[in-house]
Amino acid sequence: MIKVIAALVTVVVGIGAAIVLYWVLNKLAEVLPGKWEHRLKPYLYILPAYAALAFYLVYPAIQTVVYSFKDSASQGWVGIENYTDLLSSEGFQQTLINTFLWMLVVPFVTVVLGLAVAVLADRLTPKFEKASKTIIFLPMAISFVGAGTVWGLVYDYRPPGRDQIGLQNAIVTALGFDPIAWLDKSDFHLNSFLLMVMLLWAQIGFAMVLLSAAIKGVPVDTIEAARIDGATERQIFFSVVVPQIWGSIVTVFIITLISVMKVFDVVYVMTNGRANTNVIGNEFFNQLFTNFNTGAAASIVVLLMLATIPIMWYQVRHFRREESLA
Amino acid sequence: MSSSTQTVAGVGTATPRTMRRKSPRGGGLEKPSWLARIVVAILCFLWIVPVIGLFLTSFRPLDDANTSGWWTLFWTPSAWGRMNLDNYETAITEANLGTAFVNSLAITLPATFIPILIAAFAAYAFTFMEFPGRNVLFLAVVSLLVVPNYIAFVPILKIYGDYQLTGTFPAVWLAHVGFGMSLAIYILRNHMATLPKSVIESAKIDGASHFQIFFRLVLPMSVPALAAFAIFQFLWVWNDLLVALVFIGPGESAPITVAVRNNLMGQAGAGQELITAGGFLTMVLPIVVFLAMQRYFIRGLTAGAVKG
Amino acid sequence: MATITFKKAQRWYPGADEPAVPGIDLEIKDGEFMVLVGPSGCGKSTTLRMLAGLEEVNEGQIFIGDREVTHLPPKDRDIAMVFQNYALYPHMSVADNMAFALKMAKVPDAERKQRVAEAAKMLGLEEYLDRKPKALSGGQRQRVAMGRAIVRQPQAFCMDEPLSNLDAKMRVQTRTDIAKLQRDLGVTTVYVTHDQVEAMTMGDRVAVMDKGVLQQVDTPLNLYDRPANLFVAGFIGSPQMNLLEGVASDGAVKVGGYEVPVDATAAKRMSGRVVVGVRPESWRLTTKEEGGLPVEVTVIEELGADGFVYGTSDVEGTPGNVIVRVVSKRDHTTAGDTIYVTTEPDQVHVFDADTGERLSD
Amino acid sequence: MATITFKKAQRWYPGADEPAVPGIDLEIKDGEFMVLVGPSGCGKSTTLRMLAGLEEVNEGQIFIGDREVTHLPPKDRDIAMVFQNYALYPHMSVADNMAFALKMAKVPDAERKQRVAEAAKMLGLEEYLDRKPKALSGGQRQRVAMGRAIVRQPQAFCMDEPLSNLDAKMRVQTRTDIAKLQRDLGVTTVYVTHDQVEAMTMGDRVAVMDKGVLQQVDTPLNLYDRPANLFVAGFIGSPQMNLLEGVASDGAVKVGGYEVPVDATAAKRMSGRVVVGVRPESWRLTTKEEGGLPVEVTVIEELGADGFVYGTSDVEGTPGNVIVRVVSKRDHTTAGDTIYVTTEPDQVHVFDADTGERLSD
Amino acid sequence: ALGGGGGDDDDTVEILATTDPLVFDGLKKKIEAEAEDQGIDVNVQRVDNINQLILTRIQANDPPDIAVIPQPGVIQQIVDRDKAVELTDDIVPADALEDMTPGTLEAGQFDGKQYGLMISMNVKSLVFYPKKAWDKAGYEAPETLEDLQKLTDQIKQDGGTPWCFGIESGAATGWPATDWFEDLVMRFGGADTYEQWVSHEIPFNSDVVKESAAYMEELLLAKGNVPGGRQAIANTSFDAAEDTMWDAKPGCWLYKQGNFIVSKDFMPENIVDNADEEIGVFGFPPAEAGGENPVLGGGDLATLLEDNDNSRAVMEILADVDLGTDAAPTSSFISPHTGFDTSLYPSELTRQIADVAYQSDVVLFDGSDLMPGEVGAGTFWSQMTDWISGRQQLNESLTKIDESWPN
Ligand SMILES: Nc1ncnc2c1ncn2[C@@H]1O[C@H](COP(=O)(O)OP(=O)(O)OP(=O)(O)O)[C@@H](O)[C@H]1O
Ligand SMILES: Nc1ncnc2c1ncn2[C@@H]1O[C@H](COP(=O)(O)OP(=O)(O)OP(=O)(O)O)[C@@H](O)[C@H]1O
Ligand SMILES: [Mg+2]
Ligand SMILES: [Mg+2]
Repeated sequence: MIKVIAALVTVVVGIGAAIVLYWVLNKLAEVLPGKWEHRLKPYLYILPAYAALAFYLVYPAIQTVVYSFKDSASQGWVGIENYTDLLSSEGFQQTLINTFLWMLVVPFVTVVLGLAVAVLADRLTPKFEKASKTIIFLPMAISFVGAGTVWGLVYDYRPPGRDQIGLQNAIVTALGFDPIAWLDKSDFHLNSFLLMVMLLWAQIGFAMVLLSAAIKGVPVDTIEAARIDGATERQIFFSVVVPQIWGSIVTVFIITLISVMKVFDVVYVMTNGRANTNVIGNEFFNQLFTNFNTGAAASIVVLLMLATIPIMWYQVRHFRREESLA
Repeated sequence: MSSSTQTVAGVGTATPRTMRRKSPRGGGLEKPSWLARIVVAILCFLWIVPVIGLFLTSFRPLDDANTSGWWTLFWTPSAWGRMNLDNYETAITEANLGTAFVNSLAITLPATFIPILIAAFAAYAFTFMEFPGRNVLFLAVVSLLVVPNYIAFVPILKIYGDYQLTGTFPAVWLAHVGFGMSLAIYILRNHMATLPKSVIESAKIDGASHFQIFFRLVLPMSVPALAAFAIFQFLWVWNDLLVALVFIGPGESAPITVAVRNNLMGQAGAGQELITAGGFLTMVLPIVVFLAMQRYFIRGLTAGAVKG
Repeated sequence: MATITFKKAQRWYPGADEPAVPGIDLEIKDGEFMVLVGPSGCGKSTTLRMLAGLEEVNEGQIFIGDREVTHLPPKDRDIAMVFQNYALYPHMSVADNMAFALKMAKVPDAERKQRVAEAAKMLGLEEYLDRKPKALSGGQRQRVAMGRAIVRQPQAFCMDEPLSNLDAKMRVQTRTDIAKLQRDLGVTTVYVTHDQVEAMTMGDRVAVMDKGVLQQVDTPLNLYDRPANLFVAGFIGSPQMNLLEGVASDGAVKVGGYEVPVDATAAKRMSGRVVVGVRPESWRLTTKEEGGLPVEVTVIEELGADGFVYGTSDVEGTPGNVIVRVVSKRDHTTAGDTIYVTTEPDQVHVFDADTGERLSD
Repeated sequence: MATITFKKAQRWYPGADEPAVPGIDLEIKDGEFMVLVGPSGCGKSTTLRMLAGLEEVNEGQIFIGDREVTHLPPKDRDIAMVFQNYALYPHMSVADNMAFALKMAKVPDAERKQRVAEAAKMLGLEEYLDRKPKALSGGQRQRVAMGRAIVRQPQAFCMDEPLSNLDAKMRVQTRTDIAKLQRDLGVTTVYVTHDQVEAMTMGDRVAVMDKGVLQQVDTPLNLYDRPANLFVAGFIGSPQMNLLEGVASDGAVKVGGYEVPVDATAAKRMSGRVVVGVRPESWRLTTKEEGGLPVEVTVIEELGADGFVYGTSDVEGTPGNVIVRVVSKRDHTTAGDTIYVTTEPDQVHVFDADTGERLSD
Repeated sequence: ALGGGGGDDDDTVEILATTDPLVFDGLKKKIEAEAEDQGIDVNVQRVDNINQLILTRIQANDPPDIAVIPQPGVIQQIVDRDKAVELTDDIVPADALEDMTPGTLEAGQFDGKQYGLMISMNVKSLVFYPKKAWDKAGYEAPETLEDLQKLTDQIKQDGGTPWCFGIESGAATGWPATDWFEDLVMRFGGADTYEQWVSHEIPFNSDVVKESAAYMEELLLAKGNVPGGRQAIANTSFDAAEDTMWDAKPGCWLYKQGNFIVSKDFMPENIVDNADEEIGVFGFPPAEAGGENPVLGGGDLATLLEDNDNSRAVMEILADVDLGTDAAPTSSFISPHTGFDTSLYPSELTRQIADVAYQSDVVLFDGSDLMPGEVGAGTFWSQMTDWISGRQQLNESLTKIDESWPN
């Protein structure tokens, strides 16, 4: 009980402190002379955010860049050896290709399915909308260990003749075929796709929630206007709704893209990269926590950061376009 | 709509009552086609089957789970008799889930709320304030999305060590503030950009300071995005293992994830059956949160604000 | 191209205490230009939206031609609408906004371009075709909303105050253009406006609504000359008709000491408390000697072409505001003066004070 | 409580080809009611928004009182504004919308309630105080927008077409109320309107804009009686002034065969191509015999109180549209007739056809 | 302070361990009791994934006082970073270590210095069989590898499937195969060769490794030797592999696995409850009868990370022969001390298993745990999996492992 109260008190104090912080910052800005107040205020507003980012991500990221030029225990300098080692290793090249495959498939499917659920459920009666969204959301609530168990029960393989406890093989054997070792089937990257299915299963809820919020924000007026203009529901969706939530679609796409670039838990839990399913995130994790090769891990992160440059470039353009309407 | 109603015209006998139909027209989108319903139904089915599997398995003794698929339960009533709550009992007692639950809450609530507040302020500045370096700073946020947070563990832990923070709740809160910040800013700023600008202008005219505009206008109008992000951050913190393990460690302050992992899972993946039960127990709260947040996804929050 | 019929169509907004439109009965002839007027919030937009299929009809029916459309989705009704709040597509350029409906109708490219160009020309939007609505002035946005409707050739036009944000010159111009377009296309039109001039000049008939209920549907002149009840009398005409309470006895009405001349019909039918109405322009100035209603002048409004004298007539406990229109070229009077006015029997409208019904001819 | 001064204030929207307002110079006296009129898109809203601090001033300065506010944030300018697009707070009830500014100013609870109640009463919004903007009609929304401004006692009011969506009766009423409020509070006011009547009746002075440039700033009557140039002449007055091209020679102007009577000043100053302007109500009907401008009647518009005859005057290659106001009680003419009209020298405005400048007195 | 972790400069001795939960509970009880007697506060915590945690905390200068780590490779990393305290005589008295099973001390030595001290032992060179069916069929435990081959053939002739084998284990898939390799390499090459191989003085691509592979191929991968055949191995989870062994007609007869497998987590409940009647076990036979008889083992090694009086005292508790007295009766605990009171073991089966180790020439630590992470928890696992599932030729796999060895 005391513990509960203690926890409660810390929670209240913590949250309170955050609010007070802004109050103080705001007051601080307000005592400044007019001109300075307005010049400084934006910076004060973003200050805590950037302090947190600088401390928790930027500083470590810079350190990481440094480490990427050092040896596995971050002691001696090794130049660009970490990079050349990585990039010249066949395994890593495969890993890159796999990751690329993930980047190609997952964000796209996530957006499409998430949008489909968001928009289709939106048209059901509120009761069904709620129910269906909750179902789609369910997997998000499951931790990755749990998800591993869940999908274990789907992809599990037992030798022929034994009772299958994996759903897919149960179906396959019920149809009279031999059970298939799903996660071993690297032809056409089948196993990679199966892992992607898992990630999609776990992640569509995320896209759905964000897109759903966006769809609800589309001015009803414009939808009505389109109806009057004789557009079918499909046309309304593609010509009126989608363009207006484009920002959110891009947001979801980029977030998914980036999270796929560093995806690791799905792969780690299910295959740990065997049978040609390795991805960069998993490789990074293993380099850091299994091989204790800080240098290699750091250079992977640096490569990842470099890979976001095109994404940033797109964002810049997106902003420009957004602003040109203003 | 049907051909029979078309001919009613001059007859006038059709009572309006019989024709009365409730449809969400005007407000929402058009009534769902059957296609829409079927697609949703199929997706829901596919999505929930694995969960049902997990759910049923969590009541089964390990040996049963290892020898027959959970779906066989539907046609082998005998197996029902063997289902029990043992896994749950064990999970709850062994993992000390009661305390862990409280710990998880104490970690998750501030770790959800604080980053939202901080990010919302930053997003506000990015959306509604002009200042040099705005775009550059924002893009930095985007690029930080890709940085895996593990790289921060060592340096942060070093600093925490110096300030005796390790093992305290604020240590994890702050870590989550840092790690969740870029996503939060990104989502919130992209949402705030869609708010009607002239409403903000109107508040400026009414003499509201940025602080007041933020709390009284922008936050209430951003409720869907805030709810969306709150759900994610909540989930991410709730299900997080590594950050909690590193910054709090096992022990009396450990959250559920750490407790479940360390107290239930044996070597080489033993304890799977407890994981199913533990997994279900930990799912309950996120689902409740989701259901509670769902009502904030409202249509037309900004309807009626402006014309044009 | 089609008649429009409302049969006891009712709209009750969810959560509201009473229906916005309790049940409207209205027939609009094929090709007719029907103007809907009424005080703000009386249910004009709601009526239009029911017709367009944007509001659920809770009871009753709506027909377009012979077809019942009560529960038909908007796109199957073939109606073009100008929204009171414009409802422009924010992500499309002006040209695309206007072309959208045509695209939906699969109108060929060339024709589409041409029709958009024509509409843009008519509305003076040619320069702005590539802009997004965000970068337009209020009036320009309204014109785009207008343009979106007029590029089409629908079964019916619904226009909800399409000209309210335009300047007088533009408005006169557009008004004429719309009227011409409507006549050329012969499209049945329902047009909401607050502008008396628009109502009077554009409508084949005008429907006056109050609190969701139709008060009178008639030609503009009839509405002006023979308002069916007190509400219409007070609503139509600007500045509004002078309405003075009086007591009728023996075929004569007395407002204070002033005996109002009334026509024969009224004289027969009235009794007890009545309200007499006289339009500002129907007053004739007299002198104290000649007799008439004494009006103490409070404000004089000069509009260039003509002016209005506002005053109070403080007669036996029924102090009423009186407005008198005076032909301009000024200086007849100044505030504080007392002037005397009178009128002719055929210019006097008599209403029952309780029911509000018209008693005079 | 404060004068307002624009000193070459310029606004150039980013990405636009030319400035929306190239540089406006305007002084508004303390407590003055200044009406801003001009065609749609001429820069009225932009000017207001510069004053309120919502648009950056790219060049020049703006003063309120003695204080330069050019780069001051809106909240420090103490201005109340009615937005053309309302800009209501969508998540607040009507009452909260109106009370917001007062809350920000920390007005005590009781006073706040009272002021909101007063404003609501004035605007007929009492029933709707608890509603969200979403559930209001267009006119009601506009009234809320209005209410939000008038609960305050700011240094200046900026009102951007605050009454455009109200019905005539409500508009007259509100117009009077605003005028009274403004006089009572003595608050300097800048008021944009498209309504000629509003412009004429409310403004102490009226500023006419075109393409971002001030054309004339004067009292309403002066504007009507002595428009400074062709643009103002054509813009002020509805229906607009008849403008006919003519040729001046020897102190006389000929429009076709009709010799227009002009005043002495004009007679002296004019030469070459000129435009003469005559307001519709300044025509006097004559007969063919008496002489005058022949007008072939095309349309007759009856407005109840009076009517307008539209026609063309087909004189020697300069066919001009002519509008004649006729005192109503109709049937003078029908379409197709030819009528003859003439006027007096002091009713004739003469402008230089090239520069548009006024030549007559 | 809210925290349970951290806090290296207070008096509490923090111990992080990753042993099996039941073993952990027993050890913890004992440690806490002993420490209390000495007036020392201890905080003993189990973490499932100690590798990630321990190095992070060490690098951040925030280590626990003592870490109990199952992988010498991790200790090596700590030693490399100079963060481990050598367990000199004055910390752990030599006489406490006299009865350690041969080889277990060496497992904790790096560069000739003692850094890790084994406190709990696993025995891996074990082959389990279904006792009842086995007795009925009249099979006998083999004495040599050759015998084992013969037994295999015998079972096959009798219509059975000889071997239970599955190497799927989620992120760690492949490790059961590496245990096989290690056992075979130490048998074909002897303890010295084994150690050279583990430290990569002898490459994977060498004869002794190939010989082991060849034996494995014949014994296990031949047609009909495992249920489902070669293809099935990589996808059968190691703990599901023996499920059918207990059937009335065993689905497979022989299961080589470490002692930890005797647990309700892995074997059917009724089998474990009647272990002595149901489960038979024999030590994985030596190459020649009476020849060198090493045993593959593993264990949890206590490492001292913070040197202070209290932590030294606790180290001493950990070194004591009686450390396991609470753990042994209730878990699969096996003490590395040969002097441990074997009557405390819960079953005959456990005593048998312990004896396999106690009577061996030497216990050799699991090689994959000694190799660098890239190999031991990386390519060794994955390449073996690729080879066994037939996706890759043996030579190619071996070469790849060699290539992955960090410089
Ligand atoms: N954000 C913008 N970006 C670019 N141009 C703009 C923007 N806003 C307005 N304009 C242009 O600037 C000019 C002046 O606009 P403003 O809104 O001031 O007109 P206005 O006089 O208020 O017209 P109205 O009576 O139609 O409201 C218009 O031509 C308009 O198209
Ligand atoms: N969504 C809604 N929910 C509840 N009440 C509404 C809603 N929309 C409109 N109303 C109410 O219904 C009544 C009729 O509204 P409507 O929009 O039809 O008025 P209107 O005649 O168009 O008025 P205006 O001239 O002001 O636009 C109003 O009193 C309004 O407050
Ligand atoms: Mg309306
Ligand atoms: Mg404007």
